Amino acid sequence: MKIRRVNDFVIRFANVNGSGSASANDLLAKTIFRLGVPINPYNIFPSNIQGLPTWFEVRISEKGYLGRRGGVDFIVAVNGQTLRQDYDMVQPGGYFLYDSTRKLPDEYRREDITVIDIPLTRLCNEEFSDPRLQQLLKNIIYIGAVSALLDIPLDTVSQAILKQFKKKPKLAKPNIQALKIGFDYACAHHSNSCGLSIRSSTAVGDRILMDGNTAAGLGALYAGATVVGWYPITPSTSVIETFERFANLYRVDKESGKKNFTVIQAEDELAAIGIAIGAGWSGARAFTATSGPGLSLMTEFLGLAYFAEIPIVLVNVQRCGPSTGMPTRTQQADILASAYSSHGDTRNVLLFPRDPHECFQMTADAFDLADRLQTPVIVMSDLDLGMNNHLCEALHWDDKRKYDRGKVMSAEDLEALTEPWGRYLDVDGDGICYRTYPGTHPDKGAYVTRGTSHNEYAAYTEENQAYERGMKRLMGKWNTARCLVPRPEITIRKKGSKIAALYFGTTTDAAREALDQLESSSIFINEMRIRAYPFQKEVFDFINQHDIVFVIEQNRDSQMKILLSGGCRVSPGRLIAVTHFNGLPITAIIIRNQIHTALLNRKLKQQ
Amino acid sequence: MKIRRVNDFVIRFANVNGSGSASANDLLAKTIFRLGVPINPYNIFPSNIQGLPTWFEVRISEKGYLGRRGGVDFIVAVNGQTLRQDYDMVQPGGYFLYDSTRKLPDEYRREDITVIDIPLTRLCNEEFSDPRLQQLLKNIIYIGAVSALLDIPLDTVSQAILKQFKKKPKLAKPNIQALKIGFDYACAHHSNSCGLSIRSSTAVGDRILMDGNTAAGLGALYAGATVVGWYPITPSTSVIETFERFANLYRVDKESGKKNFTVIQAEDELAAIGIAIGAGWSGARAFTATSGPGLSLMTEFLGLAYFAEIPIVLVNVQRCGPSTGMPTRTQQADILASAYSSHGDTRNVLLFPRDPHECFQMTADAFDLADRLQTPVIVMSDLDLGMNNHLCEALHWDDKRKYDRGKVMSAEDLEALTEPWGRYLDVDGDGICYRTYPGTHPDKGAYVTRGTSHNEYAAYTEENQAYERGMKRLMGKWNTARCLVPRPEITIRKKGSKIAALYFGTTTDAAREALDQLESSSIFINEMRIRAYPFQKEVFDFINQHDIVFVIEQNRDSQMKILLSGGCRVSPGRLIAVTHFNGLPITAIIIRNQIHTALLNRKLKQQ
Amino acid sequence: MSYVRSAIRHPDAEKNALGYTRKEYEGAISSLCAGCGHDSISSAIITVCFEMDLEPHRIVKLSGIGCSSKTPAYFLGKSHGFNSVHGRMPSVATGANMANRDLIYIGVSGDGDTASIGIGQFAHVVRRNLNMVYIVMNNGCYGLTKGQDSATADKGSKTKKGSPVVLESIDLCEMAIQGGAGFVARGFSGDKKQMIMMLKAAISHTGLAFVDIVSPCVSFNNVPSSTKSYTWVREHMEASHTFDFIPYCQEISTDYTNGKTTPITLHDGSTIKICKVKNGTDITRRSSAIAELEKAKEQQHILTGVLYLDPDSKDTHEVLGTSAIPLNSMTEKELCPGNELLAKVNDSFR
Amino acid sequence: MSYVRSAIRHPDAEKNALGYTRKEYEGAISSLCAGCGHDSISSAIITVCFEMDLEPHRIVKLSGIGCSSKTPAYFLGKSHGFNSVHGRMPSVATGANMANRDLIYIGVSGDGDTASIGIGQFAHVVRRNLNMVYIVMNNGCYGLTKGQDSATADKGSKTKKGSPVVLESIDLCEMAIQGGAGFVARGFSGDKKQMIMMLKAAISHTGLAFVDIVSPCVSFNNVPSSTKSYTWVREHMEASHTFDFIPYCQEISTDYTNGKTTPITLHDGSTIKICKVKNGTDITRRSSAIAELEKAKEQQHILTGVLYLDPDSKDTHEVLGTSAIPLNSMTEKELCPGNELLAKVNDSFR
Ligand SMILES: Cc1ncc(C[n+]2csc(CCOP(=O)(O)OP(=O)(O)O)c2C)c(N)n1
Ligand SMILES: Cc1ncc(C[n+]2csc(CCOP(=O)(O)OP(=O)(O)O)c2C)c(N)n1
Ligand code: SF4
Ligand code: SF4
Ligand SMILES: [Mg+2]
Ligand SMILES: [Mg+2]
Repeated sequence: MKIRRVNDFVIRFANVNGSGSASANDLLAKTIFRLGVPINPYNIFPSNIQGLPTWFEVRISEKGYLGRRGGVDFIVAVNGQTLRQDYDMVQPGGYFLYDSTRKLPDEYRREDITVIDIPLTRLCNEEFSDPRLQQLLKNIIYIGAVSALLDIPLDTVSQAILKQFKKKPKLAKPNIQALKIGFDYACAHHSNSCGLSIRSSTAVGDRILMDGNTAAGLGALYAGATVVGWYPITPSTSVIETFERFANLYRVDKESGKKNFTVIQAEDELAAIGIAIGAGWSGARAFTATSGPGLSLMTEFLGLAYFAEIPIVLVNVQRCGPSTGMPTRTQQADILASAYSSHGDTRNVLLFPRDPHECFQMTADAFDLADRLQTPVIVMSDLDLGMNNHLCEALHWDDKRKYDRGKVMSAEDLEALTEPWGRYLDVDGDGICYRTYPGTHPDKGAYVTRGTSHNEYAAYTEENQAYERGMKRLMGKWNTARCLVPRPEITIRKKGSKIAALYFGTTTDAAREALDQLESSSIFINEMRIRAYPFQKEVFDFINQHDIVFVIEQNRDSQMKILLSGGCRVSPGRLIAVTHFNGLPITAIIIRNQIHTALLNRKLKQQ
Repeated sequence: MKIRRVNDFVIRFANVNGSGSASANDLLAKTIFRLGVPINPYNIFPSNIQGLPTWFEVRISEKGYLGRRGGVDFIVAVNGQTLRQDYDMVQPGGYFLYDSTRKLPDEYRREDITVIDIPLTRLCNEEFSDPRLQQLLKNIIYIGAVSALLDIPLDTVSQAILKQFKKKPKLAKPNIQALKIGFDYACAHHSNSCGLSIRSSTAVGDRILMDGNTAAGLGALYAGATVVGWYPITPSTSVIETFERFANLYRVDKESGKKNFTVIQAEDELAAIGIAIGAGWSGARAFTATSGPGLSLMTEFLGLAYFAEIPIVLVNVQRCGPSTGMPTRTQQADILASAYSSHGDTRNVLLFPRDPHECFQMTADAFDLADRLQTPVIVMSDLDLGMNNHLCEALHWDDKRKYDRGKVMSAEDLEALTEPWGRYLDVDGDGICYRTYPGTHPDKGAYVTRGTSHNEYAAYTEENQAYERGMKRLMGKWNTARCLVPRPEITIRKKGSKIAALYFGTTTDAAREALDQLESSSIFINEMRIRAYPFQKEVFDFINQHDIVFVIEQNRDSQMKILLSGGCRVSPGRLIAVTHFNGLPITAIIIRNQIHTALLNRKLKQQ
Repeated sequence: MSYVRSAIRHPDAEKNALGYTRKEYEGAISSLCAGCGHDSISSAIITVCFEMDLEPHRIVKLSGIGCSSKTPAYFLGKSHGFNSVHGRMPSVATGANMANRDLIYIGVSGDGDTASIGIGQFAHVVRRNLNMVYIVMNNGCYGLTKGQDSATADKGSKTKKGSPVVLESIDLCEMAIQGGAGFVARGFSGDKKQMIMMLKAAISHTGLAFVDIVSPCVSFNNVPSSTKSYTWVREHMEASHTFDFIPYCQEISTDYTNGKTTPITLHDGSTIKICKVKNGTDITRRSSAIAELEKAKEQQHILTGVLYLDPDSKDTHEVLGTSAIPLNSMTEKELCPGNELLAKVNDSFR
Repeated sequence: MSYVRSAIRHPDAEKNALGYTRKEYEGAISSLCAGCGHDSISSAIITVCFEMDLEPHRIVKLSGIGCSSKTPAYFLGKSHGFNSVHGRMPSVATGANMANRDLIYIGVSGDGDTASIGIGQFAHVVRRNLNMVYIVMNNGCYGLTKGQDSATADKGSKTKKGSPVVLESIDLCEMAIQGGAGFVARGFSGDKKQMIMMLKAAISHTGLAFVDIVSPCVSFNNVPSSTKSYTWVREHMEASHTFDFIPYCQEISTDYTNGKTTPITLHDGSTIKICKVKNGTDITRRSSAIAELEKAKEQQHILTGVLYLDPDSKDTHEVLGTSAIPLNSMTEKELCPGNELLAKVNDSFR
């Protein structure tokens, strides 16, 4: 039985990295997206530059489910190294397209799938002679074939090629030619063999297809970040690269040609965050971005920024740890390391974006929060979100929005003071004090910032009461932070249901899909998406309104569950961990199964 | 009313640092100790080298309470900078000794204390002319005076001086002379004015007076540590300095003069722990010691050692954070930073010594644990424990004890294998695998250690199942660790009591004293001293047997409580934080008061 | 020495061109050991800023951790300061300078702070040629942690504890020249005149001005066998040449225009005059400057003075093309591209 | 070239004195880009170890993070290896070497790994003069993170992206000489002969042997305008002198005993013969070696060959007086002072 579905399946491409397949695959994904069909493309790539297996998976979902689904309906297998593995992973009823220039070995004998043979290499070499082009165009040939098989009009894909090569029209021609070769071959030899098809739709609407790192970079740009210190590391590198690219477009003074920003590639992550701290202290909006090992290296400086109360934004694009781990795989496993980063009683504010739109929004908001709270704010993205395209709401900026620079004293403010100014003097009880930028006033408002203990007037002190007052005030500030960070998003599927689930960040799409599925079998699970740490009262209220709450996350240790428990406000057994941590994004199936099993066990116990 | 007490009071010396007072004060403390009276000396010193106020406080307690008591009965005020503050802090009925060469200002008018004037400077300058000696001997003069006032026989102190100057007998003479001057002056002018006295006792018994860092250094020496990487930082520096000093005595080959150890002062803490990791990997017992900022800098490497499974020991002598904080003040505030150190799903084994004896024991045991578990083991000392002398059981080493080097394959073991060896292959289900040292065998047992993901045979892999298997095995190893680390120490003061307290490390003495006091007002609080992380089942059993459990610790955020809650096995409201975090050691009074208030509030609520 | 002394001569009330007395350049009372070289350097910094008529609030002082790094609390009380973490002053200074290029940045560090834990940040701030004065108060030891050898302790040199240093020492001046600093000098805390002159020139220079000042630690490393002790330095100090600093404002007097001196004009228009150059050393040529240092080392001499100077050196802002307006003063207007452009961006992601 | 080729000439089965074929010195299949310079260096390392008859299991290979740092997986499959964290290979190597001084340590790093994040560890392992061969596979960029400029990218040099490098480059050889390394050389991945010779000498040397090998990154930094490209290096390479490496075992043939060459005996008895030294450079004198490097830089040349050599250099163990017996082999017997002594210690605390 062939799988027959319209606008609802998963297609996967098995390639070798560095072979130009990425842009070809992307072309197809973009084409489907432009036909108005929601897609979720996902790239599985190795931690090297060239020659190793890589996969590109596109989930197509008219209904708009944007998490990874799991399982593959159609595979385009053009990497000899993984042919068997790719062959085996096709769902029963699915499709296996391969380069039949070389015959499929005899032991490939599945009866439950449709094998589609296209002699890609032969077709390509017959038509093109330049060996460099051959490699690239072979990819386009299979895109042509797949288009035909999925009933995508040739013209639509051609348009996409023309758009892609707008600046290099000479290259468009052979590409279109290759496309047609594949398309025609498939039509001629495999018409009607594929039960999957794409039909144009309105489901995408106004949405865009963007990766989270681009969005975060744009968020920083719009929020007025001017100083960046960074050090390259996968998967956060493109946050900075995007910022710099757009800044070079939109932030260069027309007249002088001078830049209204600066990006410093530092010698390491310690320096990267040090630069951000120096600039934040001096009144510029400053940020850095990093991943895994970089976060660990920033530990000491994060403690300084917490204690000396310096605003900075850190975009943490999480990858698979511990240690160097799997640099090109995803996880949400830096939660504890970020929240509790640094020795002593240190705590950091975290934001958890769920999609690129929120990467933009939250990164921008992070600058306001950091300035308002005078503390580091960490945007907790991850590789899945950061480096893959996601369908999301178009970005928007309210042109009336003013940057909230927080409590800063100008020269006039200082002049107007009747009481002596104290850098760490809490004059209005919110735990946040007024600061000054260097150079503000000839004889007022200067002070020495330090990581050592200080009194209200920023003087060094070893007096225990002064230290204690300061630490208590910081706790007060933490409570102010609780009121300022984004609230959780709560959905009550059934009033009075005693079962709930909570999730955050990139777990959102898969979680919602799983809960939808469960709902369709009459299991109603209320849900809460956590968007920030510190947690508000309503987070705990929601939890305590339910008997059990599944905490769905992508790490081994249930770090969010630990963080929630740290508040000591949840009964034992109430939070149930649903985890997935093998480096690939979590899927609805995984979540559904774990919840199912847990509910079943519970029933058994209660009987 | 004068305070009149024998062998039960607090005396404090107010000095200027770098003036030689430390050794003089120590002399008196040692003398009292040698008279068999339990003491707890405590040094409050500034983070600089010379010229700032410093205090030395000795609690004397026949009953053997060794925590800080709080309050001062007798102050020796020889620092003009803090005279007023010192004057004000004497308990009503107490004693104030000052250098009357300069008259006490008129506004010093307390009627509730006894002022003892001794013209220290004048007496000293009349007798000694060398200005360098003058400064030092003035200290000895007040020691003489205090001895007289406390009824300590002159001869006993003289003996102590002779012992101290055994190697420089020429210096003993003027010291004894100075001592006598002070002693005689006090006898002549203040006989019977002091109600405090010392009487020789047997309470000390066999115990020794040692600081925790010395003990930890000795522990490492006895456990066979050979490679040390370190970087100086207060208050951990003396762990290494002691190790090196004793190693130079006991670990130098008589014949060759060569060292059976090596101590490398590294360029920073990253290198320090890197050196330990390289050596641990290569089969030497290796360790490092650090504090606060150093711990933060070791974050990345700790993650590597966790994931690549390399045994190392880290002695973390905690100080007052966050950031540089108060480097010469104490706290127990690195618990979360140590337990969860590094990004990704990393966890580290912690040990919590309560006194120098346990510093010795646990540091030695840490090497066995690290080798057995192939993971970092962190000994959680603190400034109070590490840098102050504490009365404790004499150190003991069982000469039959063998170092447990854990699962290591020799060349013969490798030869004997019938199955291929895998560095990360768990052959017996405890989550721990066999390792080899470099150079073991010509063609078996070699592998590449890495912080990237690896399969059972140590080959690099990005395969998600292999990664997941490895991470699950590490979780299994964590459970093995739970069985191997020291168990909690539980004391049931009253069977069936629903109130309990838990504490750890240097909080122990003050906590026990507080619980004794509460017991004497018929409040029976059962107690548990936690000695290690991961927590055993009995830790949670104990907690759950009680309605409320006070968690007593020296940090702002109740970090141990958070760590306990992370397991999600404790009901909300059951753990009640008792914290103290101003940098001075916690006292029985502080604990008693907080518990009292909490119990009172609870009663009110229940009514 | 040619720095301008004001005509008025009441030592206490003496005022500079801004009407400030020297007092107004002082800071809190030092808590360092009596006699510590670092205090002399603080004092020189105070003198320099006072005499150069710098507005205190336009100066930013930064440091790492150590006795030396505490000194910013002891000078320029009207300036903003940042006492950061151990060895990381350079990155913090980089950020601050990027945020506001209009201020004067003085970084203070120790030999432990710079040559050990901070050597990476040092090498790279030098490479960036950040516009700042980077002072190392070099005592060959870790003062604050009680006297361990540092990486600048010379091989063979004996410290208080008596055992000779066994490892090669790191010469920060040589590293700075190699690494791209535009101005490199070495002084001695016991030679106030020279210190003042070179600090003035350092401030006038645009780009990274590195000043290594040997500064004996009286508590832990002042025994005569230590090459960082007062005695040793006095005996082995050798000036690479004598030199004069002539501030921009001052008219050049005739005795400087003779043929024996080489004038080098600094970025702010001031001039430095090098006289009595030894055997043809050209301090504007790196290879020559490095060779001189290596030679002095072979002869166990401490070469002092301005060792290297690139009058054309370009600082980070110039190299990166940053706006002349301080970045920290920009607002939504300059910084936010607005929603219209964002709509265009959206389109490119469809 | 004078390294010994075994008499037997079946290329595949050729065996060395230990009876091993070259194959037994190989590692896993490389996952680097086809044509990457790093693979040539791996291959040279394999050849060197094979030809020097080194027992593979007596070699330890260590690295940081980067394409270059992956190579230890691709050579010497019978050796223990440690692929550590970014920039921190030197400390791990220090620990391993301290634990067991009897093995041969080969560290591999990249220019990002060493000249940026790892420059502190580099400077200090050099200062310690750890007995190891420290190889930097220098491509002027961060290969693994897709081609950002590294700190060894030469000022003005243009990378694939087209914009010239704006900052001063760091010369690791110069730093190594200054910092105390006993052996410093520079090679080119395209010149296998020279590489093999200098790696052999490096292994024979006791103490830190630093070998900087320019190794073009074909994916991100091989455009002709880059000073780290094949083309550029070939055109600007200049050997400081020719030299020969003569292993200890080999009889010195007469053609080496003429007056034109300077023989230098290495620690293991091997000899290195320096011929055709340019204008009197003395590679055993630091100042002279540094001057040569500076001169080549002024002339835009890449100086290759053994640049500096201190035949008397003392490694960490010698300097610290560690036991000749590897520390990791000691047991309770050598290490534990026993309870009797502890009782004495107790007494001193009463
Ligand atoms: C990360 C870290 N490691 C160690 C320390 C402890 N520490 C404080 S000052 C210092 C050395 C300072 O030496 P130097 O920079 O030469 O300054 P000096 O005191 O000699 O002026 C050290 C190691 C610290 N504060 N932070
Ligand atoms: C702490 C840390 N920061 C950043 C990275 C990301 N990273 C991996 S390799 C690399 C650069 C490698 O450059 P280089 O050492 O020159 O090696 P190459 O790939 O050029 O051979 C970086 C920045 C990392 N792994 N760890
Ligand atoms: S310890 Fe040394 S460096 Fe520190 S203040 Fe004292 S003399 Fe100066
Ligand atoms: S990216 Fe460059 S350095 Fe890395 S493997 Fe490819 S060619 Fe070599
Ligand atoms: Mg110093
Ligand atoms: Mg590189």
